[in-house]
Amino acid sequence: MNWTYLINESLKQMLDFAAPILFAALGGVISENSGVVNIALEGIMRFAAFFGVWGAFNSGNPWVGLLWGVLIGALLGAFHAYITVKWAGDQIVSGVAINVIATAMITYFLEWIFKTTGYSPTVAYFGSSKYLVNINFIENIPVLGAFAHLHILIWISLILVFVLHFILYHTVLGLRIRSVGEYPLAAETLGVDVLKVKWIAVILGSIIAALGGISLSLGTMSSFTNSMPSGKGFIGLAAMIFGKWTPIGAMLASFLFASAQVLQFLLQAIAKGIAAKIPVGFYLALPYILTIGALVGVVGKAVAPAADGVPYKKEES
Amino acid sequence: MEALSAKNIVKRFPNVLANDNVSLSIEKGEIFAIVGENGAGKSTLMKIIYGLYLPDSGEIYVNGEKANIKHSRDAINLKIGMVHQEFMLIPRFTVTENIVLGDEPRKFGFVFDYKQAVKEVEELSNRFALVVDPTEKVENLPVGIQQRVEILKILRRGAEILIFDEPTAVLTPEETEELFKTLRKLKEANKTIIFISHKLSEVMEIADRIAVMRRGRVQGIVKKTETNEKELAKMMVGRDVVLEIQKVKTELGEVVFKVEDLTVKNQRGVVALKDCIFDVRAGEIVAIAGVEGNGQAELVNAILGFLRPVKGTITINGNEMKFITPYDIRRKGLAYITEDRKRRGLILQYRARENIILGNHTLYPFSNKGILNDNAIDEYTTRKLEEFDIRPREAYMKAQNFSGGNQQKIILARELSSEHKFLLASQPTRGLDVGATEFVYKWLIEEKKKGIGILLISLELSEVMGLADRILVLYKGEIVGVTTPEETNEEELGLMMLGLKRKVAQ
Amino acid sequence: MKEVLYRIFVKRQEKYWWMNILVPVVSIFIALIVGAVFIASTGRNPFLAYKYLFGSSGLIPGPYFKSHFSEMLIASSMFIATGLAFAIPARAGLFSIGAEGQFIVGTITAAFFGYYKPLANLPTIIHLPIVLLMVIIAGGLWGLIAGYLKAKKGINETIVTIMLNWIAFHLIEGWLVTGPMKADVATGVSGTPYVSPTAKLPIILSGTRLNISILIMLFLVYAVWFLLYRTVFGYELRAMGYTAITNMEAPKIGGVNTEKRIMQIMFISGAIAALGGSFITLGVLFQYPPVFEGGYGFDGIAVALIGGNEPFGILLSGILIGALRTGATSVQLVKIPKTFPAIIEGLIVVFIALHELIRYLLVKAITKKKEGVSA
Amino acid sequence: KPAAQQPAKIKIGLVTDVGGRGDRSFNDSALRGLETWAAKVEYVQGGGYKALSDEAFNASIPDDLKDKGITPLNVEPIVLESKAKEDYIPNIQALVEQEHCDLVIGVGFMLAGAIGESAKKYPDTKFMLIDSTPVDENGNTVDLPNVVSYLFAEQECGFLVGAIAGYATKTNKVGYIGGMAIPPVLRYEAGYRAGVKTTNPNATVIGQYTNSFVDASLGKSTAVSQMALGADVLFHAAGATGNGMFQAICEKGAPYWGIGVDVDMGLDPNLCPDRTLTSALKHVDYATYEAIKSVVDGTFKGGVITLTLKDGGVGYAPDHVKDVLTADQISKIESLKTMIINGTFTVPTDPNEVETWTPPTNF
Ligand SMILES: Nc1ncnc2c1ncn2[C@@H]1O[C@H](COP(=O)(O)OP(=O)(O)OP(=O)(O)O)[C@@H](O)[C@H]1O
Ligand SMILES: Nc1ncnc2c1ncn2[C@@H]1O[C@H](COP(=O)(O)OP(=O)(O)OP(=O)(O)O)[C@@H](O)[C@H]1O
Ligand SMILES: [Mg+2]
Ligand SMILES: [Mg+2]
Repeated sequence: MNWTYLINESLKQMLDFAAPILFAALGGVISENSGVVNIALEGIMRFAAFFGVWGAFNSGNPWVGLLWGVLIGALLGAFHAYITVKWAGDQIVSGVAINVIATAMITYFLEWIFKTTGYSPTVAYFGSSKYLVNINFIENIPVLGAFAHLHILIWISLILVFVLHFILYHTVLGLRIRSVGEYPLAAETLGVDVLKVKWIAVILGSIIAALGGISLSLGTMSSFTNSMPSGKGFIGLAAMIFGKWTPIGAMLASFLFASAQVLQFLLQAIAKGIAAKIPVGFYLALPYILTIGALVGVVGKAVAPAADGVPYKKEES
Repeated sequence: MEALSAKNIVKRFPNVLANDNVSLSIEKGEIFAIVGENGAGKSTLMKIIYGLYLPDSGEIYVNGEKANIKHSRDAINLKIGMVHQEFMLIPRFTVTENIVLGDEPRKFGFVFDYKQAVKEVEELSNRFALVVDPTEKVENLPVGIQQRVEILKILRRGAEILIFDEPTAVLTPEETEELFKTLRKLKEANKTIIFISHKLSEVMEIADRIAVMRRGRVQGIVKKTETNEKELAKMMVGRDVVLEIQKVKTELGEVVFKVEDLTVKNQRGVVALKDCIFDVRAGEIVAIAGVEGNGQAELVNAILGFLRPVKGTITINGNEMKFITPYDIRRKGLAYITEDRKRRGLILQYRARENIILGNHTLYPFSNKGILNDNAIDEYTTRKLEEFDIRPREAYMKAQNFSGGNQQKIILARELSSEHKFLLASQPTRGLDVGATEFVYKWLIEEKKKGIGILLISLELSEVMGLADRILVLYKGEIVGVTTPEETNEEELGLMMLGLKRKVAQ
Repeated sequence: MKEVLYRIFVKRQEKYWWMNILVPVVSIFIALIVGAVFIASTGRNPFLAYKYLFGSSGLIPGPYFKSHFSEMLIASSMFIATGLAFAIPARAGLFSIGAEGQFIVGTITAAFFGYYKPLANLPTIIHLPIVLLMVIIAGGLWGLIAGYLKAKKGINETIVTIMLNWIAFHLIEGWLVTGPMKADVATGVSGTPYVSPTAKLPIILSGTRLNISILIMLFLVYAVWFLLYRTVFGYELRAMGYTAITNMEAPKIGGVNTEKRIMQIMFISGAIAALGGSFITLGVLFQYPPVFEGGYGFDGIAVALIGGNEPFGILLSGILIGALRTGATSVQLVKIPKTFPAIIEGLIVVFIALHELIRYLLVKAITKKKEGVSA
Repeated sequence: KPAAQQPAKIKIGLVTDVGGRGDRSFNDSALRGLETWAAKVEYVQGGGYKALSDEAFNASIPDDLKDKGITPLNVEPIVLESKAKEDYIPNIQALVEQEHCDLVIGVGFMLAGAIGESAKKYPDTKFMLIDSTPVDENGNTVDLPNVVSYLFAEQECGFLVGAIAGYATKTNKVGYIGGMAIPPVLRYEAGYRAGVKTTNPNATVIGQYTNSFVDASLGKSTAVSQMALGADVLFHAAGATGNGMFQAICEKGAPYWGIGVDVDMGLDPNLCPDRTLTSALKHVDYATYEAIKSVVDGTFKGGVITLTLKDGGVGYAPDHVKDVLTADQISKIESLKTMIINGTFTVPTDPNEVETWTPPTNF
């Protein structure tokens, strides 16, 4: 067996599998650091995954699809912000609303536009050789080789982790985002435009989550499947909490989960003897069990931003 | 020349008329004090001036010009700064981050230049002789220092009009003196200062003019030189107030509370209380004096079971408690009056009736076999509202809509009516007006007469000297002084509190 | 009950308290209008859509009302169950999205004890209660896992419940249903064996599959209301919810055993969700099918939120959503996709979320009417 | 109701399983049988139908069915999709009571219970059930005069593609991806393993289940890890999840081959025609058409019909077989096919039997 190949392929798989989750988690990190819970990640990813494919379908170019996805993400973010920031509405309700709408409306569009409730036609996508980011000379180096032929969105997800870390902890915007997430009234008294900052954070977060949807339908796959994103948004939410609301933490959490997935595939595949007799369900449940295990064992109690999820109403200060 | 004036300000909240046609005019360079009962509308007025609330009607004038203040931003631009009753500090941020937030030094327009910020804060604190460690996290600072941060915040924004809403409520005498020095310096720098306090002595010391508010109206404005504490108190409350505490002697009974070699680490794992030994006997008031942040919080949390002692024992009514959990100490006969009404004392969204049974709610007649008895609760609540003169007499009003003083009364009504032999009173009069304070003292003495053992934690030396039978001074988590009001005086206590003097019997 | 009405209507503090009832109603109407606009904008006939949607929803009498009505209540009882399962922890400040997993735990448990031979020949009055009891225990314990980790280890209940949903799904469909609980191939049945007739929920409307599940839920709605507002347990639960952001200090000092309560709450929540799941087995499919796509758990969140996390609100919203689902069958006959009703559901939640806005507009409209006489 | 306008036509109701329209697998296959062939209509955007051109009609008929004399039957299709299992009975009820359909088709074993219960309730309506025999509310298989069940010998076509895979693999490792371990899928697996064992005894089968018929990305990951472990020919019986397998193969390209299932996936431009070695064909479309035909010309008869290689109900698609297998190997496949048809040997239907099963020799 070709070990280098196996290692690199598995690692690549891990990154590919982690990307959507990571995007979702990062979207959540930004939004919740500003004090706005966004459980609509799942729904936003679904919208973006679909409209991304739609854009690529009409234009034959995944970048157009990506633009559409980002646009829809921004719109949904604005929608969430309008309800939760402008009108200080319940953030959970708003998030659930987006999720429910996403499930129903996208199925509706799928049927309306593509005459199917199954999945869209195949379209030009970032995973195809034409759009891959090729670094051929590292191809056969163990571990490094995994990065030889990744699609652009994986790279974006990785770079974004550090960009967001920088924004949150080294820029004025980041300081203000965290301040309104910790103690909005205090920020208000210092002249920070609390509502504006929240608007920015929520929309930014939604756009990032949207990229997660794109990386699913135009990165990993080349079409929209009605089951998308099949819970990855919620896993992203979990990864965000697991990662203690920090970009780096979210990345580690996503990688842990994705690794467990890949490991599970491999174990299942090479299972011999008694291992082969272990029901598939246990293999498939493994990543989720490991996650809980990690929480209990290593991570422990996570502390959310102090004002996370608390609607900010000026008068009731 | 007039620096700031409010004309016919009206502000109505769902349940109250907080500001009822308020008009004030403040001269440049003066220290203008506002006193008034809890709920009189002082903070509301200040919040309106600072742009946190919008008035229903009325105008604000700054330096003679009509100002329209919709945001704190507008107030800041008009060089108004405010130190709020509840600190506006972000615990997880450093001193520097807290001070520069909203007007941060930048690189390339968007990068937060933290180094530069730290430098500015250092300069600032040197200039005004307000010493702080710019890189320390605020959550690790004692309130005294936290307040300096608050003041630095507004000074950095070049405020000309500085509002202090009950700045001394959380300060020790020394810290208060510090603050006053600062205020005088600012006054010399020709800055205008609005100073709100319930401590008339302070007002008499620092203010030039004093406004008295009552039920949302301005009762009157007087020159300091033309009034005295008694008169002010009467204007505020509308009756004569007994400001000095009259002592009562009682028979001391058996030991109701005892700690032995109590050693406690705080959340950050630092030893905050070392080998404390003391007891409280029935009918006795033991006061713990000390600068805030010297272990009082940890002592309370250990007694309540929020912190597990690393060493030593706590005994309440003879029950030694190894692993105390907050929910069962109550059944051991402890009552607790907290300074932190909003977080620990009350469930703000619950109505008065629900708050007033909290802790006894599992008991007959409020509940029977787990089922609540609403009529019994209503009947009981109405009785207690009367007995403790809680206003308004609204059993169904949410706790958050009562004013500070009445919130405290609800807590008193609940705690003092519950089955207990030992009372833990932690700064029971913090932020209370003279009337309410008098009220609290009256009840503490009642308790003492009833033979309840009381552990009183206080920053108010007058309170300590007035109420206590024994005084323990806490410094850096150690008991550095054991004395009685007769054997000591405020100066000596002050020295001990600052760790400059030790006085431990036996 | 008397004093309750008294509290609601007489002792109210808030001005315009009745908005709390009017606003959701208005929200629903707006949602229906927006839904019509949407369907029209995609070139379909909104009137036909609503005619068929509500005509066959079981809400309004009409052709085949009996069967629609029963289908509606069957669906509703499950939505109400998962709605309550979300609302109870929510009221205590716990954000559990584990109803999905607890639901199928109930479905599989009911299947097992339903077909389990030694029980199969007991009379219904004995067999059915045993099955339901087991369902409650199984679902409760499944919920308790998250409760225990939250209470004792302080681990975020949201992550744990998300993970538990997937674990339940994979263990059930990737192991039990295709393994130890698989029906004998010879019987030609795929999935688990069918439950014994003695385990089925008795039919209460002949000629339909309407069974006692709705009665069970009616009782539960009242029971949960009673628990929340009339017992020490509920008093403590709500207190915990209000103080969740301040780490429940006030209730703890007030003698509330929060750790224990959290575990009790999660147990109850899990048990109710599981009960909903058992209705599928005992009243509709009579087995755990080889492939089962629930979704009830997540819809339950919507139901709970539309119902304002209030038991009786959830009763109404559960019926509403059940009706929409029932109507979904017939709209297809007029070329309206079956997802249309789900879109309406989503829109309703949207406007529920916007209640602040709607309330604001309504209050404005009213105060305009009676020129500033609003005191 | 629009239905009331042309009462003359025979009405055929069809209830999809939760896969629904556009699963590119047997729901679509059944819909082809009903809409494209029997009704000669095309589903249009936004619901409803428009007439189908003759070219399109002829093009839709696969080569191995050309000789079956498939012609339009002038029937009116009414298709109801199901969001969940609980919808099956209400859907059927609507088709019978509201639409008065002459024949109601249940697509997939998931409808076994619903068809069983309904057929009892509506003895005057004819029913067709695909992939399973009807089951009543107590879980007993019932045979009713008004229900015809179509079963398929998936193991037979599974066997043939397995045999092809056995020849095609260079690494002596082949992959199998199952959706969920349900009867038809298990039959596919059994046949496939047996086929591989027959033509290439020292090849190993990497078999995996994804526990999903819908999550394509799951299928992709599975396929990738199988290829990483050295498998070079992959077969799936996992519905939409299988799309992920073709996605993975398309990205890897040569030397990897994929094998389609149910329909000839080598013809589907959305999958990976260039790397589709063959497909295990299961003519749900033909079965559906036959059932409708029997109703139209009044020869409908209740009972169980199992379609096999013999009657062309199952088979394998030629796709790229010629490019990979030698002429000799292909003739061996054909002879295996005839051996099955003649009953010279029987293919196991349970994966666990394969180990003990002795493959045929002399072919
Ligand atoms: N956000 C609010 N919502 C409703 N009522 C409020 C609000 N803020 C203040 N109130 C009410 O307005 C009245 C005035 O409150 P305010 O805080 O101004 O009193 P105060 O003079 O500052 O009292 P204290 O000395 O206790 O600080 C009180 O009855 C209070 O309950
Ligand atoms: N002194 C009492 N008189 C009447 N009822 C009581 C008394 N103490 C407790 N109860 C009731 O008995 C029940 C159990 O008592 P307890 O206070 O221990 O509740 P718990 O142990 O915290 O929770 P649980 O009720 O689930 O045991 C409670 O629901 C409470 O309402
Ligand atoms: Mg105040
Ligand atoms: Mg108990």
